[in-house]
Amino acid sequence: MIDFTPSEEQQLIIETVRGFAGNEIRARARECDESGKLPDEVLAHLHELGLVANALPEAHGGGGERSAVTGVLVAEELAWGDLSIALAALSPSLLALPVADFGSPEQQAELLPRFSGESYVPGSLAAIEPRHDSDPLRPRTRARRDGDHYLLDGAKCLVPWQDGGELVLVLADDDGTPQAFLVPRDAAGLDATPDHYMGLLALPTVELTFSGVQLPASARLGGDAGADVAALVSRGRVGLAAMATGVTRAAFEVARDYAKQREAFGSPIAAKQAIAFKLADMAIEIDGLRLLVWEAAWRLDQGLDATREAALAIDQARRVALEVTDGAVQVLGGHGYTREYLPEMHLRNARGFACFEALTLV
Amino acid sequence: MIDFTPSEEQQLIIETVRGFAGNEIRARARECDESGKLPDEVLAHLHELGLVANALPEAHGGGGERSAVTGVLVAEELAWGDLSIALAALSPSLLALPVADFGSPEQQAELLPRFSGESYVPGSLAAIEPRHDSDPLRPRTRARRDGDHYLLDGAKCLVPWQDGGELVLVLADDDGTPQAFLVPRDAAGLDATPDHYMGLLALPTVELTFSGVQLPASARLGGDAGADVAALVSRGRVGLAAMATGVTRAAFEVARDYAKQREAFGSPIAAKQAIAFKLADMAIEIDGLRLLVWEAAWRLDQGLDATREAALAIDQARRVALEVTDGAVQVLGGHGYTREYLPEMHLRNARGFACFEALTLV
Amino acid sequence: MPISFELTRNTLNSREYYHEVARGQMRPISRKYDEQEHDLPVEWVDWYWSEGRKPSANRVDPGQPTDGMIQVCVQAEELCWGDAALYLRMPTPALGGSAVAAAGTGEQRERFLSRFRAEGGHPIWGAMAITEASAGSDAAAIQTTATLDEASGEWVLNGTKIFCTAGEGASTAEGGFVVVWATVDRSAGRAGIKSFVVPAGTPGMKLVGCEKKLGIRASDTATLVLEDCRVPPENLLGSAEVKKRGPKKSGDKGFKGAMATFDASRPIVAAMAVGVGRAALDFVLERLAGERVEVRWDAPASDRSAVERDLVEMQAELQAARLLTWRAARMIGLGQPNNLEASMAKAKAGLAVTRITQKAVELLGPLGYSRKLLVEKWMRDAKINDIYEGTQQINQLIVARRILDYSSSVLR
Amino acid sequence: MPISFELTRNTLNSREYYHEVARGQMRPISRKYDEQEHDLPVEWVDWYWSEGRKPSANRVDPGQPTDGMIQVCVQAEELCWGDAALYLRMPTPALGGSAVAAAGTGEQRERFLSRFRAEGGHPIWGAMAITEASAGSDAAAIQTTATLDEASGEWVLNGTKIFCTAGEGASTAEGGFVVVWATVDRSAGRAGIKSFVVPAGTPGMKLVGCEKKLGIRASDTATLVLEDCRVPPENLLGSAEVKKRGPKKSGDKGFKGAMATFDASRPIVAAMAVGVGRAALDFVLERLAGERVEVRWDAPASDRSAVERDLVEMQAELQAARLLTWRAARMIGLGQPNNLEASMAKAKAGLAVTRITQKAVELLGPLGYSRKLLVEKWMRDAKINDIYEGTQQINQLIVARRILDYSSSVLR
Repeated sequence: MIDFTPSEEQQLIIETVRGFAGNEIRARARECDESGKLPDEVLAHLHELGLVANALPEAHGGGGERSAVTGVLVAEELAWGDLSIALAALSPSLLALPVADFGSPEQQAELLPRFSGESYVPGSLAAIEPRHDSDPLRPRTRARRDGDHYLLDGAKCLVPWQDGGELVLVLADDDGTPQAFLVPRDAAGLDATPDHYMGLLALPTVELTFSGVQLPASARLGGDAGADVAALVSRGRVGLAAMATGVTRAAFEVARDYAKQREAFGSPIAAKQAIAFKLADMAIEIDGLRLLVWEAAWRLDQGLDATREAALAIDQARRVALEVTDGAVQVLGGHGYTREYLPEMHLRNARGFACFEALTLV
Repeated sequence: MIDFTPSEEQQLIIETVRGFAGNEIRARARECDESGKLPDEVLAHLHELGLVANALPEAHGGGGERSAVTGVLVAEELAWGDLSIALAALSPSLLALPVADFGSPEQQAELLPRFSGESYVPGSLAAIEPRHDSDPLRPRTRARRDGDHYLLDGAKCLVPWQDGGELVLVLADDDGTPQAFLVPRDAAGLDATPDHYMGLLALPTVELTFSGVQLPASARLGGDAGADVAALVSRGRVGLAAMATGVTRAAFEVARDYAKQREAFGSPIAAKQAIAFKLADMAIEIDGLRLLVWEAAWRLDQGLDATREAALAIDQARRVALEVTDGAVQVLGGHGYTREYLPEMHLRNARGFACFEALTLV
Repeated sequence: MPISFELTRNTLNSREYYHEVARGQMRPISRKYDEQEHDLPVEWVDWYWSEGRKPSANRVDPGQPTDGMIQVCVQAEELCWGDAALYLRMPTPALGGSAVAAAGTGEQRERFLSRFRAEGGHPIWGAMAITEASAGSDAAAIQTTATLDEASGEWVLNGTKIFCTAGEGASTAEGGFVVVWATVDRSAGRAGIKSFVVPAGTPGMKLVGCEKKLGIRASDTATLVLEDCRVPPENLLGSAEVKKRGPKKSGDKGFKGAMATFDASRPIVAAMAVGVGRAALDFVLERLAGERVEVRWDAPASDRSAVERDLVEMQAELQAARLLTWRAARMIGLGQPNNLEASMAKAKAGLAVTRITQKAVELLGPLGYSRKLLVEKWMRDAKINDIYEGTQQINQLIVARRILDYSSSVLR
Repeated sequence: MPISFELTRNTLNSREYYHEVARGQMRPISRKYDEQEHDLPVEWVDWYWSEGRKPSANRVDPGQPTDGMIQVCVQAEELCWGDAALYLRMPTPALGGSAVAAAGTGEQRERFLSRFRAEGGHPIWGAMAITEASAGSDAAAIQTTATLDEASGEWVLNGTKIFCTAGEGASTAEGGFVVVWATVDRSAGRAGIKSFVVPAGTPGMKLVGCEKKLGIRASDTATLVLEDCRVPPENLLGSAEVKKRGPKKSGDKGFKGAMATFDASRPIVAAMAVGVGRAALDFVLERLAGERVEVRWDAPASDRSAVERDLVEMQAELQAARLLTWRAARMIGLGQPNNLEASMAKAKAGLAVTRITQKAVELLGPLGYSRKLLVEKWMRDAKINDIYEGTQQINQLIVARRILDYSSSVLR
C-alpha cells in the first residue's frame, strides 16, 4: 500500500537530526564556509548519533539497519543544516558502504569496524574527473592489470579529503568496465593537490593524479565479478538528490521568512503575488523532488533496479536546486547577494549538483 | 550606424498592412479557421498591394525592391492578422523568390510574370517530410539523375496547396546535397492527399508522395552549380520567425486587453502581479524576438551569411511563440480555452513553428 | 504504514482493467468525438451505463487491502490515458455527486445518488454549476440568486451559469441533476452562498448551448440559464441559515465547506491530468524507440541528445506530478487536511502535463502536429488542466497562503 | 536612419581598444581581486587614472559618425567582459556623475565633474547613495533627512545608506563625492526627496564598511552613515522647493526626475550584464570547440545534442538582450522616452546572463565549478544584474505599468 509516512523510528531519527542541524550545524555554516574549515566537534557529535554505523553489518560492529530510505531522510536533514558538513558527516559511507556491499570478508573485517568505532573516521571516494564530460561510469582513469597487481593512471577531482582518512575508493576503467579500487592515500605515484570550487568551501577536496599507482589485485572490490559500480552510482545520485532537497528547503525557508518580515511599499513583500507565487512554486518543486528521491530509495531497499528512478531524481534535483536557490537569492534582493544571509551560499553549493557524482552514498 | 527605425517607405507599408490586417484579416480569422477555407477576396486585395510583386525583378514585371527587412516587416503584420491567411498571401514567394534567385533566364521569363500579374497566383514549396526528424537540408526524398532527366522518389507533408497553382518547388537529395526541383502539380507519379493539422486550418496543405516522378534536367534550379538551398532555408526561417512575432503579438494584445477589462476580486486581473508580470515578460520576449529577426533579415539584405542569425531567430521564435500563446490562453482562463477568443487558435498555430520549415520566404 | 511505493493487488488489478477499457473502448473513438464536437458519444456512454459502472467491473476485491483514494486516482489516470473528454462525459454524478456527498443529508444522498447505482434505465449525469460570466476564480462574486417563496417554501433561482462540465447531460437527461451555487443574501458575501440540487428538466432551467473549445471537445461544457427556476426546500444542500461574519470570519464556513469539495476532487483532477500527459509520453517513447531514439538511463547529462534530455525531464515531471497527487489522495484516507497538498498536486500536474504534451508534439515534428495521430489532441486536451478546477494561478495562491500562513484578505 | 545593425567605424575601433584593455589589464587580476575582497585593485585603478581615462584613449574620432549611447554600451560590454567588478571600481563619477549631469546646474557640473577630466592628481570616485535598510526597491520610503540650518544656510543630513556602489572610494578619496538622496519633508512623500552632493571627507559622513558579497567582490559596496553631515546650499541638485501633490500628482516630478536617471543608466547596466554573459559564453564556446563540441548552425532541432541546444539558446538569449539594450540606448540619442525599453533591456539582460552564466558552469562540469577557471566567478558576478539598479521584479513592474498604461497606484 502506498504511503508517505516515515516509520516511528525514522521519525525519531529525522527529529533528532533536524534538531541538531537547526541548532548546531546551521549556526556554524557561514563560519565554516568563510574559513574553509569543518567543525570537528560537530562531526564528532554526529558520529555519536551513529548515522553511518547503524547501516553497517552487525557482524562488524554496526547496527545492521541498512536502509536507503532512512539514508535519504538523514541526508536531507543534514544538508538542510549545511551541505559541506552533511557531506563530511556522511563521508565514512563512501568507503564503508561499498566495502559492505562488495568487499571480501577480509576487507570487511579490517575496514568496517573503523567506521563503527568510537571516533569519527572520514571516507573518500574518487568518482569525478576534471573534464567537462566527466562520467563516473566511463572513467578515463585506467586500471591496467599487470600480473598480480594493477597499475592506475589518470586524474580525479572533487575528491573529499579530510584529515584522518587512510584510503580512497577510486573508480577506474578496467578493460572497458568501471571498477572500484581501494587505494592508500599515501600510495606511490598518487599525488593529491587541494582544489577549490565555487561552493563546498568547508569540505576539503583534492585533485588526484595517478601515475602508475601500483595496487595488489585484491584492491579491486568484488572479487572476480567486480563491484556493481552502476549500483554505486545510483546510490550516489539518490543520496545527492536527497541533499539537494535539504539545501533547497533551507534556502526556501530563509526566503519565506524574509519575505514575511521585509516590508516594501507598505506591506510585507510576501503579500505580493510575484513573491508569493515564486515561494509557492519553490514549495511545490521541493516536495515533488523529495517524493522522487523517496521512491528511488524505496526501490533500492526493495532490491529493485533503480537506475531510472535515480536518474529522474538527480535530473530534477539539478534543476530544482538551481531554481530554488537562485529564487531565494532573488527574494532577498540586495541582501540575498550578500554573505550576511545564507541563500548565496545555498546557490553556490546547489549549482554544484550539476557535476556532483558519488559525493555521498545511501 | 545602428538603428531600429523602419524607413519612411517601410513605415507606410507597415501601416497599410497593419490597417488591412486589423480590419479585414482579423475579422475573418476565426471563420476561416472553423471552415477550413481561405477568404479569396482578402487574398485578391492583398495581391493588389503588391507585397510579393514588389520584390520581383523589374525586368519581369516586378517592383525591383527586394528586401528581406521589408519582407519581415510585412510578414509580422500579416501574421498578426492571421497566420493561415498570411502564409497564403505570401505563398507566391515560395516559387517566385527561388526562381528569381536561381532560375534560368527562361524560367524567370516564363514564371515570374505570373506572380506580378493582375490576379493572385499561389505558390508552393515542399520542404517538410512526414517524420519526427524532418530536416529540409537533408531530405530523404531523392532525385536520381537518369540521362537527361531526374526521377524523384519520397514523401513530403505540410505543403501549401491552394487552388490555381501549377507548380510546386520540391527539396530533394541529389547525390548527397539538397537541391530544389520545379515539379508540375499534375506530374505522373505525384500523388497529393489533403492533410490536416492542429493549426493552419484555413490553409490547404497536402501530403505528397513521389513515385518515380520524371523531370527534365532543367527542373533543377541553379544550373550546374545548383541552388543554394541552405540560403533558401535560412530565408524561410527568418520569414517564419517574423510570422511568429506577429502571432505572439496578436495573442499578447488579446491577453492584455482582456486582463484590463476582466475583473476578479474587485479589480482588473491585470492589476495582479501574477498576470501583470506575465504580460510584461511576454512583451519583452516579443520585442527581443523581433530584433533577432530584423538582424537576420538585415544580414540577408547585406549579402552576409545569415545561417547563424536565422537559427538564433527561429530558435527563439519556437520558444517564444509557444510561451506567449500558451500564456495568453492562461490569462483568459476558461475563456481562453474556448473558441470564442483567438488565443487558443494562436496557440494551435504557434505550436506548429516547432516543425514549420520554409512555409514562407523573405 | 511506512514509506512505500507499492500499489496493492486490488489497485493493480483495477488499473489493468481500466487500461483495457481505455485502450479498447475509448481510444478507437477518440478522434471521432473530437471532430463531432457536440455529439453524444453513444458507444461509450451506453457501454459505461450497461457494463462499466457495474460494481464488479473494476476488479476490486473489497475483502483485500485497497489504496483508498489513490486507487480512484489510478483509475482516473488510466481512463484519461484513454481519453480525458470521454472520461468527463461518463454518466456519473461527477462533481454534483461530490457536493451532495459532502454537504447533503443521508436522505439527499440516497435520493440523488442511488439512481446512479440502480440497474437498467438510461444514462444520467450529475454536474455542478458555479462559474458565471463575472465570477470565475472569484466564486464569492456569484450573482445567481435563490429567493425563498414563503408561500410554497420553494427556492426560486435566477441567473446564468457558464462552463458547467457535463451540464448538457445533467440538465436534460431525466433523472440527472445540476448542483447550482446561488446566493440567498448578497449582503452576506460568501456566507450567503448556498447550493441547490436542480433536477434535470426542472422548468426554468434552460440549456443555452455548449462551448466550442480548444480541446476535450467530447465533453459538454454548458451554459445554463435559470429563470424563476423552482426547487423544493429539501433540495437545498446544508443549512439555509446565513451566518453573518463574526469577528473572526467564522461566518463563511458554509462557503469554505463548499470549497472543501475541491480538496477532495483536486487529487482526482490531478490524476486525470497525469493520465493525459502519460498518454502523450507513452506514445512518444514508443514511437521514438521504434526509430532507435531511447533514453540511456546511466548516461551523464553531458552526453545526452537534446531529445533524450527532454524525455528524461518529461518523465521526471510526470512522476513528480503523480507522486504529489498520490500524496494528496493518501491524506484523504488518513483523515488529514490536504488543502495545501491538493493544490500543490493540481498546480504541478496541470503545468507538467501542459508542457509534456506540448513537448510531445514538438518531438514528433510534423507527425506530432498532424491530426493523423492523437498527440496533437492530447496537447489540446491537456491544457484544460491548467485552467479548470482552479486555474494554475488559483492553486498557486492557495499554496502561497498556506505556506505563508496568510489569510485571503492579506494575499489575494 | 533605416534599420541597420552595422556599428560605426568609431565604435568598432573603440570596441577593439577596450577589448584589449579587458584582456590585458583586467583578466590577469580578476581572480586576485575576487579573493582579496576589499583590497583596492591598485594596478587597475592607477592604470585607468593615468592612461585609460585620456580622451584619446577610446580611439573615437569625434569628426566621424558615432553610435552615441550604443557606443557607450559597447564599451561597457567589453570592459565587463573583462571584469564587471573592476569596471565598477573604475575611478569615474559613475552614477553620482549621472545625477549631477541630469539634475545639476552648469556650475555644479563644472564644479563636481571637471576634476575627473583634469590631468594628474590621484584617482577619485563618484557614487550615488539611495538604498536604506528599510527602503530598497521602494525608494520613496527613504528615511534619511536633510534639514535646512536657517542660520548657515547649510543642509544637515542624517541617516544610513547601504548598498552604495563605489561608496568607499567616493566617500574617502579626497576630491570624490557621494550624491545622497534624502527627504526634506517626510509629509510630502516623493516630492520631498532631494539629492545632495556630499564631498569625500565631509565631516559627519562615515564609511562603516563594505558588504561581503556573492560576487563582484572587487567592487566596494559601502554602508555610509550620515551624522549631522553638513553640505552647503549649492550642493543641492535641483530646486529646494517641495511641490506638494496637486490633483494630478504632478508634484512628484522631482522624484520622477531623479528616477529618470535610471532610464539613462539602465541600458549601460544592461550592457554590463551582456558583457559578463558573453565572457562566460565565449569561454565555454572556445573550450568546448577544443573538445570538438560545436554548434552546427544548419542542423535541425531534432538532431542536436543537449549541449548544442544549450549553446544555441544561450547565444540567442544573449543577442536578444544585447539588441534590446542597444534599442533602449539608441532612443536616448534620438531624444525618445525610453522608460519602457530601458526596463525591458535591464530585465531581459539580468535574467539572460544569470541563466547563461549558470548554464556555463554546468556545461563545463567540474571545470566550470572550479576556481581554477573564471567561469564560476562570472556566474557569481552575473547575478547582481538581476538585483541592482532595479531588481528583475521592479523592472517587470515598470514594463507592466507601461504596457498596461497603469499608474503606480493601480499596479504595485
